[in-house]
Amino acid sequence: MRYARPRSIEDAVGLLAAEEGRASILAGGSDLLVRMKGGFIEPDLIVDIKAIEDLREIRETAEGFRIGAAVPCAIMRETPALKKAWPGVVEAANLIGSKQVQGRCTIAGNLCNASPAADSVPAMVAAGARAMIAGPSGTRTIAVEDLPAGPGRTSLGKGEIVTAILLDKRPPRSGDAYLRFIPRTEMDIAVVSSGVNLTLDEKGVVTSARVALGAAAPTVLLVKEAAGAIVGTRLEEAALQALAENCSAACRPIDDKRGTIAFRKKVAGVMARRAAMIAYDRARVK
Amino acid sequence: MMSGIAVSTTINGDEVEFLCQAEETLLEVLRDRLGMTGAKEGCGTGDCGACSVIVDDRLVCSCLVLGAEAEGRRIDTIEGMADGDKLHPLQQKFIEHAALQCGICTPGFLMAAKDLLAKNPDPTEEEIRFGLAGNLCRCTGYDKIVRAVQDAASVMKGA
Amino acid sequence: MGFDPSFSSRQFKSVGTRPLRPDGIDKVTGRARYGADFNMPGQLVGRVLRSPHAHARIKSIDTSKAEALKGVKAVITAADLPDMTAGDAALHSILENCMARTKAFYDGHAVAAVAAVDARTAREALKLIEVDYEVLPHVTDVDEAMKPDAPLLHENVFTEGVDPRPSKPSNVAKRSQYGHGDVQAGFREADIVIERSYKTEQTHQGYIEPHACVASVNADGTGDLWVCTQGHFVYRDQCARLLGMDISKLRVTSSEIGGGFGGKTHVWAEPVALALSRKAGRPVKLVMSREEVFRASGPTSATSIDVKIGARKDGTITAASATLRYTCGPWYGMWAELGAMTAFACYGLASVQTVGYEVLVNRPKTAAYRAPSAPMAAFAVESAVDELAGKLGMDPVEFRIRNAAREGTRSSYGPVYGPIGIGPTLEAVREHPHMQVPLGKNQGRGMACGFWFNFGGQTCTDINIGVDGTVTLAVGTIDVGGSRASLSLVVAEELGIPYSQVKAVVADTGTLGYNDMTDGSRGTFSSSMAAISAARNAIEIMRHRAAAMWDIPADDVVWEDGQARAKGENHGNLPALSLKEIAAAAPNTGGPIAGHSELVADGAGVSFATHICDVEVDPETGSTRVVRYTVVQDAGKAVHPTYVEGQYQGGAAQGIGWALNEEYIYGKDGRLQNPGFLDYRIPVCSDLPMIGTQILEIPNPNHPYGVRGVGETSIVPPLAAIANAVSNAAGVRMTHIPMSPPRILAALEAEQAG
Amino acid sequence: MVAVTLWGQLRTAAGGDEKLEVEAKDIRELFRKLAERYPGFEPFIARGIAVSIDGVIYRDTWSKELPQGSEIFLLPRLSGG
Repeated sequence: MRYARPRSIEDAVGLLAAEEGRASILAGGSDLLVRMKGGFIEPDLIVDIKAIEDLREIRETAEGFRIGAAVPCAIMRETPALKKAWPGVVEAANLIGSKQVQGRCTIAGNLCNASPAADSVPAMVAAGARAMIAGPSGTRTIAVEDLPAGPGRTSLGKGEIVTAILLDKRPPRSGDAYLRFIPRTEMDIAVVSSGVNLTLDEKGVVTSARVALGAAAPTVLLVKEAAGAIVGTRLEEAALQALAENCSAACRPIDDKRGTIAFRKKVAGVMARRAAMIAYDRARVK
Repeated sequence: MMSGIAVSTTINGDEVEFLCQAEETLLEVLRDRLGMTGAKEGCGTGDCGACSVIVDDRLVCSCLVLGAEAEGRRIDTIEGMADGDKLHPLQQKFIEHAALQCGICTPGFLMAAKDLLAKNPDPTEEEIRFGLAGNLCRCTGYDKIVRAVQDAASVMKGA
Repeated sequence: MGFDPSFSSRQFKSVGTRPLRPDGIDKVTGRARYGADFNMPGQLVGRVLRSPHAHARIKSIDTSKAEALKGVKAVITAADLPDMTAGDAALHSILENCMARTKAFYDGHAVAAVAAVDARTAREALKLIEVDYEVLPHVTDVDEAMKPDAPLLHENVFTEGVDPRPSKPSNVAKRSQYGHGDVQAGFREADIVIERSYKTEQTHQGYIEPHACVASVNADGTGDLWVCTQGHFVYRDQCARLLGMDISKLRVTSSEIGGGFGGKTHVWAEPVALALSRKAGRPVKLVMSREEVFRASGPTSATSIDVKIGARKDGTITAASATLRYTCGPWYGMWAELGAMTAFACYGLASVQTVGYEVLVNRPKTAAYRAPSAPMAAFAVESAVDELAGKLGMDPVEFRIRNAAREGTRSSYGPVYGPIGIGPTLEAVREHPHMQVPLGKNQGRGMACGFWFNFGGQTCTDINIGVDGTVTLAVGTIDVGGSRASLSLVVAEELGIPYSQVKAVVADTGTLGYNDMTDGSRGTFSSSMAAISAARNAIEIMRHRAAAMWDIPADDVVWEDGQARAKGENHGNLPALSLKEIAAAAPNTGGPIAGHSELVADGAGVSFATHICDVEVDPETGSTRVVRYTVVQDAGKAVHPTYVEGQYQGGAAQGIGWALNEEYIYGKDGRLQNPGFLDYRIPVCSDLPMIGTQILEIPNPNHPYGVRGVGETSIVPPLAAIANAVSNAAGVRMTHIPMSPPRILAALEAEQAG
Repeated sequence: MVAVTLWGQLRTAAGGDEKLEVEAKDIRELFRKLAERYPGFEPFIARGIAVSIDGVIYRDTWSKELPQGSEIFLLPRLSGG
């Protein structure tokens, strides 16, 4: 196995495209090294992208935030403006792994690992985040929900790298939140999770909403009916009940060592309800 | 052909150079190449924290870092925590409060507690518990570990 | 010289204080060396090839490609470990567990091993070993394995303890029975009878240090083994017998141990490392990965238990019975029998009957886990007792006090009790402030009792007094929780010198006499008894040395407060001689001064505890949070109270993990699905509250200072204490451990629908 | 003379007897006399029998005396964790 640490995106793309064997990208490494240790993959080339300055920055522009693919989640928590604008995305990023993992893992890595139970992805999908991709045939930008193609598989072509996650500026009185269910209080993979992002009018009525579910299907689910259930309401009990029922109905979970189908269906609704209420409170404050 | 990667880095303030394979982790380099067996392998997958070290002021699991990534970094391990023969307040309080029994998790806990107090000198019990949740201990039930960190925090604040 | 172990009350100077442990600084600076921290020149890396099947016949193993790989120095299979167990069934099961002989009995069972120049070569070599398996049907569930049509693990196992002897082989290795009186009559007398079935899933000790050793065998049949173990003398004897070595030629050094809890009480891969070293002619370092520890070391039993208890309206239990089915893994062990003996041990019962079944399954070989078998039996019994108290409208503590065993009670496992501590722990709980703390929304309080036998065993210690008067204590029991400090306190007390002048070390098998395994909570109990005996022998020698220095008869010399004093009217003017002075004169008065002790510490006395637990259950998700926890346990005499508290808290925390989240999850294919700390969820720091402890000190009449074992009992009550708390918090009676959120949520929904 | 009670499995090896009278001053003599009276005891003695004397369990010490009038109860030899 060989290790390379390119200093530019072009070099990184070049290395990946030229490699006949299996190449893997290393940012935080908290997924890659675990899969290597378990013998699931044995890459021939590892491309460490942490020396590429452009990927290590969080930039706020008029259009919104650009989070470099090599920015550790711990840095996201230490960026007040980002935390203020997108508390849901940041709290989701900060739930990935332990504090030791937080110092290295990235939301781009979390996205590209394509685990149905990835913590940051439901919040990013709810936020309408987009992924910037560089590759041999130039750059392109897609919605984050289009990147995972199934458990452990992505829609990235050969030689393509996610270079940044984009969070567009959004109207005032907006708020987002992310909740997950885990049996312990830390260190677990989400049994089921939900990200909610919504905007209110001045009277506190929801004008737009996105509701996403994690660990409830092969990839993160964007549940339009659930969002529909709360648009036009102030999250009265009936609206919350409809939100929960829609989420439970939409998810197609599996029985596995972490949870049962019945449990995930029920608790998906509970997580979505609770996340919606937190997002609503955050939107009213602004 | 030589497939080893030459790495030069700083460990506990000392310049160190080593050769390692691409797939070798920093933990394997510390223990098997540099003879620094203070960091322990409890799981090899980032789930137990027994291998915790501090890289450029960031607490990390050294089993989830490649040796090659250490190039040009500043690494602090348990072997460098004391100041000569003067124990760090956390080391002293861990002994005084019996915050360890078998002690296999203690190096990792001390690194995590040191990092915690560096960023939050006056943590609440809950902040200590969540700050140390990445380190597993099977002997103590954590009670005396939390008390030792609280005591060390007050001593260090006072100092 | 006869050593009298009986208790005599005294004012303690050192025992009962809280000094700092001698191994503390090494452990907080990273200098302490555990199993994997030791290296030898020219050592090879050992790796084990393990069966991917739950049950398979091994038709052939082709190691030729592996042996041909550059850098591979030895490849072994069972052929390299010929059967030298000479009919000792227990040792044969250990041998067969170290390396499969004809069949692989569980997912992870070792089938071959390699020693190579580095880890990468060893990994490659394992892939080149070709094993021809004939996959067989498997069974992992305890109840399924007992059915007549269940896949059979052994053709030659006929249920023992059944009369007449069965004619057909089965997976039930043994039936055991305990109890007295007439339970059927007792149930007829009862106004209320509770009958419930309970299940507990398999759990692991969860020690953070994986098994690790460095083995070095020479051509002349001598060998060295550096290993993390709970008993290096037992490891030496087992390894020597399995490899056909002379016991005296194999020296085993116990490294610092990174936790054991019963899981490091017999050899797992050590004989494999020794065999590899012998074949390669070089030292071999063999370290298990975490995945291997879960798949192939010794978790405790999975169980299925039926309990029936009857009581009169006045709260008196008239009869109690239990049937206990425990998995043993592929080989027989006394697991259900221990459950049958401990199930009702807290209570005085007119009629009681317990029946245990040892059930063989395709799971790793069951090993002891802290008070082995008792926590599961206590979960079933204490849950039923709690439910019965509720139906009788009685307070659960009062109901237990009324039925608790006391001196003169016939125990459920046979003998009549002497003075015991169950009553005092229950009274202490009744008065405990924890019981008055108000509970919040969705919160509930539960309590439960726990019993455990404690054990002694063969113990040997040496005391050597340096010429400067400082003392070295060499012990053969291993030190996990600070016993070197506790034992130094005992020697300081008996010799009458400060703790700071005693240094305790754990000696290797070459420098100290045989010591039994450190299990059964015997560490401090046994080694303190032997240390007192050794100290008294040293005092006897120093009395004679003082007599020689004064040139007076030894009978006129007494030992008080660390000094020799001449008594009698004509010696009155002689100034006392301190230990330091006597030691300094040792070269002239007969040579080095030492005190030895070789004894069997017996009469450990049983141990009791009562726990209180408050939980909060989220009704929408079934998630349980432990809000408050208190342990009340009798220690006889707490030699070092801080370390006794540590045992109480550690046992409770393991019990909490077991009660709420920990379980072995097997797929339909018989493979372990969660062999790692991500999905085998032990409690993390943020899961637990502070754990309150109250130490009762009811002296053990069979120990000079009244000391009892404390290490195991604390894991017995938590499963039931939490189950009872969950029942009071959420109104559902959970009968399946762990009470994971999916199980609690399903119970809540069944309750609402029902 | 001491009264000795046998645990379940040992009773079958003693042809169903549960309580026996045995003339024995210590555990060694007790085992010798029992083996003479019941050959079926041999494997149990080999695998290990623990002796409870007034509720306190002795697992190994053959020289332990059996005080007159105390309750002697035989149990399988147990081990802990």
